[in-house]
Amino acid sequence: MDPHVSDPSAPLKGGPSKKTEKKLAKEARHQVVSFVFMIFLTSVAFLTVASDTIPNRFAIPFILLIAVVQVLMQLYYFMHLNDRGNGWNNIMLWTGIFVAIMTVPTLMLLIGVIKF
Amino acid sequence: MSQAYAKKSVLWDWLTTVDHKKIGILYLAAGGFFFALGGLEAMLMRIQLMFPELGFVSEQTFNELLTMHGTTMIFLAAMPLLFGFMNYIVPLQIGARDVAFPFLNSLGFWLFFFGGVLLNLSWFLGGAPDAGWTAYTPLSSAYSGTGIDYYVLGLQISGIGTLIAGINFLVTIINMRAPGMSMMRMPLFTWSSFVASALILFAFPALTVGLLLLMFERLFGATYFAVEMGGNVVIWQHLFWIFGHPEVYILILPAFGIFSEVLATFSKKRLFGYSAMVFATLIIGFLGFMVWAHHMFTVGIGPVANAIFAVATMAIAVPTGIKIFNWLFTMWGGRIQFTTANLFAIGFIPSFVMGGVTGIMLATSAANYQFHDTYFVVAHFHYVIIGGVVLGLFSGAFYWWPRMFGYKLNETLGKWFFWLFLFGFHLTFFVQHFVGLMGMPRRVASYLPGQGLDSLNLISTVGAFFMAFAFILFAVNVVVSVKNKSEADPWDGRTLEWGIPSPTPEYNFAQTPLVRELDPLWYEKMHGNGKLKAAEPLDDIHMPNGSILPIIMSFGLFVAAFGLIYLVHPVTIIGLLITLVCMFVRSIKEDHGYHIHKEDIQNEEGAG
Amino acid sequence: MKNLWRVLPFSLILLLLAGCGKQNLTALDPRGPVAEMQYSLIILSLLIMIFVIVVVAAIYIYVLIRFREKPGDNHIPKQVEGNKNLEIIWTAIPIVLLLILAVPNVMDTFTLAETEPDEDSLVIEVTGHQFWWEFEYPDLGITAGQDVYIPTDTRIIFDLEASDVIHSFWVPALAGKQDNVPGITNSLWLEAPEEGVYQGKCTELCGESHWLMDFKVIAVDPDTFEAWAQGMAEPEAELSEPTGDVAAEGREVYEENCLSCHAVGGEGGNPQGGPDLTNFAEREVIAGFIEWDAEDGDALENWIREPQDYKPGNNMPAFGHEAIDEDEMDSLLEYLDTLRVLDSE
Amino acid sequence: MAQAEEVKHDQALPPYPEKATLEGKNKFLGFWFFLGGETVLFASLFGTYLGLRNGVADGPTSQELFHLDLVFYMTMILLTSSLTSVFAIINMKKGNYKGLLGWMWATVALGVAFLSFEIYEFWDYTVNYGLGFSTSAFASSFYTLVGTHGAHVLFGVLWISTLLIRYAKTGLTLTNAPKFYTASLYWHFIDVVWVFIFTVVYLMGV
Ligand code: HEA
Ligand code: HEA
Ligand code: HEC
Ligand code: CUA
Ligand SMILES: [Cu+2]
Repeated sequence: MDPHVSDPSAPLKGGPSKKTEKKLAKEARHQVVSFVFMIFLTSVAFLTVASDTIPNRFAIPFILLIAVVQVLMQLYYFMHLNDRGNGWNNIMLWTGIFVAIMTVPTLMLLIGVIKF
Repeated sequence: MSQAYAKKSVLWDWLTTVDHKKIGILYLAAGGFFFALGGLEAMLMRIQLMFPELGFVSEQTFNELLTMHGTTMIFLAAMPLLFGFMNYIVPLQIGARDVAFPFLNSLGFWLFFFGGVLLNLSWFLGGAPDAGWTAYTPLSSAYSGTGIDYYVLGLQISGIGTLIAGINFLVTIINMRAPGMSMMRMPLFTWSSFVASALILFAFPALTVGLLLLMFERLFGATYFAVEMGGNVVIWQHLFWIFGHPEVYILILPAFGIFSEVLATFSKKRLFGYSAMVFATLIIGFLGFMVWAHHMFTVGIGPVANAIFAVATMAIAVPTGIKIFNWLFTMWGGRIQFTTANLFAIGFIPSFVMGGVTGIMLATSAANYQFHDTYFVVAHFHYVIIGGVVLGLFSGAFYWWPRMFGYKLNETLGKWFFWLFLFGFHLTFFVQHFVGLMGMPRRVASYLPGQGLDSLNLISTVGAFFMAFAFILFAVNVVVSVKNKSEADPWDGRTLEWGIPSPTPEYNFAQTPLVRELDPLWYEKMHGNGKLKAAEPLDDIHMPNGSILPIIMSFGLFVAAFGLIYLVHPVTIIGLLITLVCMFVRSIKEDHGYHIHKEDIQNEEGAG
Repeated sequence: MKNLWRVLPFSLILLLLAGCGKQNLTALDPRGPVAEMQYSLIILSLLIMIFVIVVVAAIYIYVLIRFREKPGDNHIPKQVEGNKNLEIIWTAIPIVLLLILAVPNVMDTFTLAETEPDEDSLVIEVTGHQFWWEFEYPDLGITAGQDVYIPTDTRIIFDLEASDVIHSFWVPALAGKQDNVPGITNSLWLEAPEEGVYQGKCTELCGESHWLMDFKVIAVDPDTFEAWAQGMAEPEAELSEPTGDVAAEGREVYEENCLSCHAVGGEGGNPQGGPDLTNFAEREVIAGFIEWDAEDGDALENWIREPQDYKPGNNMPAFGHEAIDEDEMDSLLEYLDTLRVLDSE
Repeated sequence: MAQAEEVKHDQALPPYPEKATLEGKNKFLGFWFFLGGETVLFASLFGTYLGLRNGVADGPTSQELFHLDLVFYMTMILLTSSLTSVFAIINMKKGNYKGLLGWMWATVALGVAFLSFEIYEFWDYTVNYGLGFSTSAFASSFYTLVGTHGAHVLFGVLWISTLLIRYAKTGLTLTNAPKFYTASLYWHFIDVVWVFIFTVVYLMGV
């Protein structure tokens, strides 16, 4: 083994730099907060549906909106999509979402039962 | 560490290789074989259609031939052949030593290969699939034999391979570029491979799901497509075309890339409107996802949907037109050399435009009710596929052959091949436009006399024989030219792949090159000393180890597929276990590769 | 003005294309308003496409002649980057051309989708079977197989369904196709101004004998149509009223072997069966494509004996000599020959 | 361009150990792209389900089947597992390898709990409600969508467990950091899909 090529299977020692440590602490805080918020949103969604008083016409868009918010929190707080250097990830994920947005309504609606 | 130098048998070397160049050649070999097979199937169909009511093959056989022809050509011939070039050339064009995931690269190839073999074994095991390459339900789900099971599993396995290859190219192109090779300095072939790979990434999952559903329906009694159980048969068509339309751009974009390289090289000019070309490629890829229902105008999704998809489809003419005109203006003011590679590129332009404009005619939804499922459609897509993709493949073959195999193909034979092929191609498919409008549906095992279809079909078959004959000339050329040893840069090339010794060293670039402009090699020829500048000092080069696991993993899935087709669960489980255990071994056993030493590189470079 | 630039090339191409293919089959010689609408759209798109091809070809040929490498020429061409104005031009012109095509297309697409019946229109329900067609006239309470009779100059609305796999209903000379999809009803309208027999085909791969799934649209004047419909509802050769001794025997053979699948005059048949044979003797061809001649029953006998030889994979069983002997066959053929509703002899 | 970052062992941990080597970078990027593809895969399944959810034939309807309480518990479990896997990664970046392993094991445990609920649910529907895989198009598409998600959970559980066992003793390295990181990404993605499943399938189905 040449000395100048570091061995990737050697255990990493030491801790994070001060800067990283601060960042991590902040991150953890954000994550806990968003977790609590997600639990809250989920409960709201379930309650919306469980209470029969809210009409579907309103409930369905509402719970869908909640789902979207939750997913964005997962993507950006838990999966760090907004970190620097994630441009390509964003592009590809959003393209996937774009195709998904095309796909779901078509499969749901354009299947010949109702003509548009 | 010393494995690299241990003497390995040639066969073992090829079976275990993770070198992108060898995998590229494997793709070309396998793809070439399947192309001949698909061509043979086409010839049998054309012979059957030569005269009305000819009983050369039975109806059933004809349906199997047409299905296997379409499936083989698209999945097992055209795409793998393009992958062959992409694998070999893209890393070279971006100044990389290898792809991002050499192991997965090999896995992708072997999955494709075993999927293809599985599909073709159906011929001997109860009949090939017979529902068309589109396998519309419920014909495929409830009214066809085991052939469809082979279709489902064969395509599923090879599809996974394709998906893996797609991701691999994407990451390679993003992460492995040499210093200075910014995205906007990438050669167009790399760009178009990049976009095609992105299309693979987003299109193949829809096919995966479609095939999964079809498999569950046929083998495990699911009822998605069983109308009496609340199912719907149109869902399959959407899933197929959400994949299927992007698929045709997956085929054509890399071919566009090849033409961009070839036309620029042999016009001795920089590609005209480089950024417009890149932009157009991206737009085509993007629009490619919004038009799939143009294959379903007659299915009954309603006039609003039809109108929207018609207009969206037509929009694709714009970016494609941009490309066509930029190619023409690349030649404008240039010094055009009529090498065989360039002949194919030049022949492509009018041929593809004819196919493209019939595409726009097809996109006219109200008129599509007349065109749909007739030979007009057959004519359209062979014009774009053969006039685009196949001419691109041959152009690329003549262009890159010296780089890949160290010898030049014979130009005289090549030109004969070109002219015969082009003539045969137009003869075969031009008349089919009329055949279709005159009332001949596609996928018919024969036709009745007295409908005015006889002579045109005969002409078409004659044309096909020209193509077949031309193809044989190509095969001959490959063999007889072997002695035609070529220098490293036979065409006065412009891009990085021509700046390295021939034959291409295992590690591609002794030193990672420094890229200073678009067309880096040309730039160095004009403004430097004609040699690529190095971005790093000469040093040991890290290489990945070969592995036999990919082939075993693919074989495992192949075995599992038989278990599924014949519902022998132990076989399925054994097959899946083989694959899973290999995955396990792969993730447990860390493999850090080996190094090629500086001195060896110096020796080799000195000799080369 | 509009006409001036359109009429000339239009008629040229018309000349070129007319006579392409068999009359009443080809889409290039439309015989009704729907096919005509589609034909003119085809021609419009063709003209645009020819224009595109001509432009490309002009530049192409010029470039190839002017800029080919001449012997001894070694100059390095100027490395041009591109040209913004040119890019704009060849983006804008195609957009305009496409709009010229897209606008009438969208209009026609909606026109073709107007399949709501009104009081003057005739609705026909079409069911595609492997490999034959069933036509039901819900308002008239009659069912026909293989041949669909329509009155001229009437708006006909076809409601398309399928009993097994997807088929597709296409009468090129009258209208473009729509698919017969199991579980879904599609509709299509057409009109036939002229009397005539129009060839129809199935255009969706539907199994082995897909290529033989032909049918005929027979346009007759409204009076004849009336008579035909009457005849179908109350056929002369009703089962109870045999027209001759031999035919009467044949009728018995028929009741025994065939009636369960093939209805005649509203009796018999079943949803998994075969075409209604009430007007069978008036068919030009058997099973959509077999030429025959009512006098000489060979073709028909062969069909009954070995239908799979003609249309592999179809759902009619073979009737060998054990099932129907020579004599029975003769009387059966005789009986089948009486199945007429229009006195077209 | 992408040159492996030199890591001197006596110094601080790299801030992004998962992306510190070229292999790690590649894996990270490739895995994200894979998730982009998975998005389309699940979209296709969702679309199919939505297209077929009224095709109940003679079988039970979603209203007769779904119980919100069960789904609520499952959702909470999976959400929590997302948090544990986030903690695992934080610990990884802090150089607390034990913490990484511990939180990852917690994630696996929650994953197993989720799966158990799901298996119970499927068993309940099949046995007590007569909703077999072939009962109706609704049944087939429901089991396919939710089952595919369940299969992803199962695969995640197996994958993470393998990593945990394989690397139990090695400490954090530049080779295993990307593996743990991608596994956690995968786990979050599973959660994202579940958010839509409970919304679109269950909440919209009762
Ligand atoms: C490489 C493959 C490839 C390519 C590139 C294309 C390109 C196009 N295709 Fe094609 N197509 C297929 C392969 C391909 N197709 C296949 C395999 C099928 C049949 C599948 C099956 O059913 O089995 C099919 C079927 C098919 C249909 C369905 C037909 C039917 O079944 O009824 C339609 C309908 O819209 C269509 C349209 C188009 C269009 C608009 C383009 C456009 O991208 C073309 C754009 C190009 C140009 C237009 C030419 C250059 C442009 C200019 C010079 C600018 C000026 C031009 C104008 C203003 C018009 N195609
Ligand atoms: C990449 C795609 C591709 C390519 C290259 C081709 C190439 C050819 N195709 Fe292809 N074709 C399709 C894709 C392709 N096709 C698809 C997708 C369909 C639709 C299928 C469906 O409906 O489901 C189709 C359908 C199709 C039909 C319509 C069938 C029908 O609807 O009934 C016809 C008919 O003429 C036809 C003919 C040909 C011919 C003559 C060639 C020729 O160009 C072939 C030329 C090549 C050769 C002739 C090879 C020469 C080899 C030998 C002579 C043998 C030597 C043998 C060995 C060494 C082993 N094709
Ligand atoms: C099990 C059902 C079945 C029985 C019994 C049956 N047929 Fe048929 N028959 C069919 C079907 C299905 C077709 C349509 C075949 C096709 O074109 O695909 C058909 C077609 C025909 C045709 C051609 C119809 C046309 O419109 O051109 C004739 C004639 C015919 N049958 C006669 C007979 C006679 C005579 C008998 C009895 C001896 C008989 N069939 C018994 C199912 C049956
Ligand atoms: Cu019915 Cu083809
Ligand atoms: Cu398409």
